[in-house]
Amino acid sequence: MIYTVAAFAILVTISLALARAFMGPTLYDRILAVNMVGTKTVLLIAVFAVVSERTDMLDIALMYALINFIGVVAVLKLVEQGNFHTSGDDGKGGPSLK
Amino acid sequence: MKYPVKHIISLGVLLFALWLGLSGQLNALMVSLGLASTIVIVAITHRMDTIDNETYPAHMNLLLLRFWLFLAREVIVANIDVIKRIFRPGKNISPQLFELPLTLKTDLSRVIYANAITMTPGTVSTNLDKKTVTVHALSIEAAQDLYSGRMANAVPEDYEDE
Amino acid sequence: MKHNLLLRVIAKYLFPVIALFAFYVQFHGDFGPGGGFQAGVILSVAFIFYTLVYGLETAEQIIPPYVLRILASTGVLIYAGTGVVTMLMGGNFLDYDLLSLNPIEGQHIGILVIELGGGITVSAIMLMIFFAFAGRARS
Amino acid sequence: MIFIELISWLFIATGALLGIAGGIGIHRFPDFYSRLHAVGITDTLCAAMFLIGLCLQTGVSIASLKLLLIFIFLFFSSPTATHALANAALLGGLKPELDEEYHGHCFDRRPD
Repeated sequence: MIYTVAAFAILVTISLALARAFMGPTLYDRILAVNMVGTKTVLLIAVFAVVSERTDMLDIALMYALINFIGVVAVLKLVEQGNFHTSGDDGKGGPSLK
Repeated sequence: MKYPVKHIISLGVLLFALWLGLSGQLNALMVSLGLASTIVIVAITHRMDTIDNETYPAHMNLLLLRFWLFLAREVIVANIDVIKRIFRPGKNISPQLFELPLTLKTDLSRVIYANAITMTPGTVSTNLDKKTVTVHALSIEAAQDLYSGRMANAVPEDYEDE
Repeated sequence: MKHNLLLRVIAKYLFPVIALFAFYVQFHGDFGPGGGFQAGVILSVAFIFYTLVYGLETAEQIIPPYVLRILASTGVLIYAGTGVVTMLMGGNFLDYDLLSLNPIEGQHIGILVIELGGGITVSAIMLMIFFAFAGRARS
Repeated sequence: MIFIELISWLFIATGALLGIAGGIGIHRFPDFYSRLHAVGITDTLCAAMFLIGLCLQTGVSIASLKLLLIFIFLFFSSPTATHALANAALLGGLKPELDEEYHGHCFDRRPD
């Protein structure tokens, strides 16, 4: 019962985030929404694993969290530099607020 | 190359404990495979350290546990504040972007501080370097709270490292 | 992203954990989801994360491309070698039952060794593909 | 026994509400930087509530250990991802909408 509510709430959150991913005025909004969808998916898998009493599903949840995080970092690197090979240490340092 | 043996051992013990926790199988084959994996990973990590010249900050202490309890409370309070702002009609936020001077000594405590700022909703650290951390805050109160240095004082400092 | 202090420290912390998780998936293929291919991908993902944060040059110093080539072929050799060993012992190619006196134990050992070979090859090849892809525009 | 059950239900229900609140938040807030804070809710307290609730359901076992591991991993990675995202946006030249009233003169000196 409570699991149905939990799964439903997660799905509502995912659809809200997906709406933002499609609407998102900037590229960064879309990445943010996709990251949020990933985190919620991890929770959904965890809930499913506990409902179905399959412990091995939790490995998949952990794996999903991992791939989600590294995927976001990879996309950001691509957006920031346009390629994967530069180390980005161009001496510019941080942005200026002025 | 200053690279304390203590770090290698603590990393190895931590990884092996993690293996035992993940696996849950205590027969000889699995335990020895875990030991072998731990040794391989520690070797690779050691190689990374010697090549990119950044030592692995491996030791944690009890201060960190106290900091986590502090952080848990902060996160709950900040969450309630942001949720109130979400459901308050009309103009509900006053965003700020400012630089905060850092007094922390080691990279590890700077990173812990920046992650703690990001973890409490209402403030997000947007840039981090040796001297300052740039913060975007949702409200003037959150910004002032950060300026008071309450959280920076709670971050555990690792004096041993420098 | 090399100027990003936070990512640099976090990558340092996460690398051993992800690598250990990869080894866990590798050796627990017969208890849960996993096996050589998945573990190889996770292990290469750990290196890819490191490469993203520290840059391609540093990563190529840690695992030079010739080591990757050697690892990739070693994996295939382990895989095929097991098959040849079983043939020499008088069975078919990859006839695991002969690897031990007890057929069930033989199956167990056979699968473990085969998966190890597969894992090594997959992670080496994945990393080679990534390095080739990342260094594409460098020339 | 029923007591632990009830507490875990309470945790999961709170987590569900927080998740929906965060989802509404990313539509209510006007610009990218303020949306980061709304996502912060769902990444921290919501995930924590869900995982603690599920931990209480499973009891002390290998499953709860793995849930704890997911929890720890999320708590290392999600602030890092948010920081990387904000940093990339700032470096990429996305200007935040700041409050006119306070910006500039409030933090010139460190208040005591």
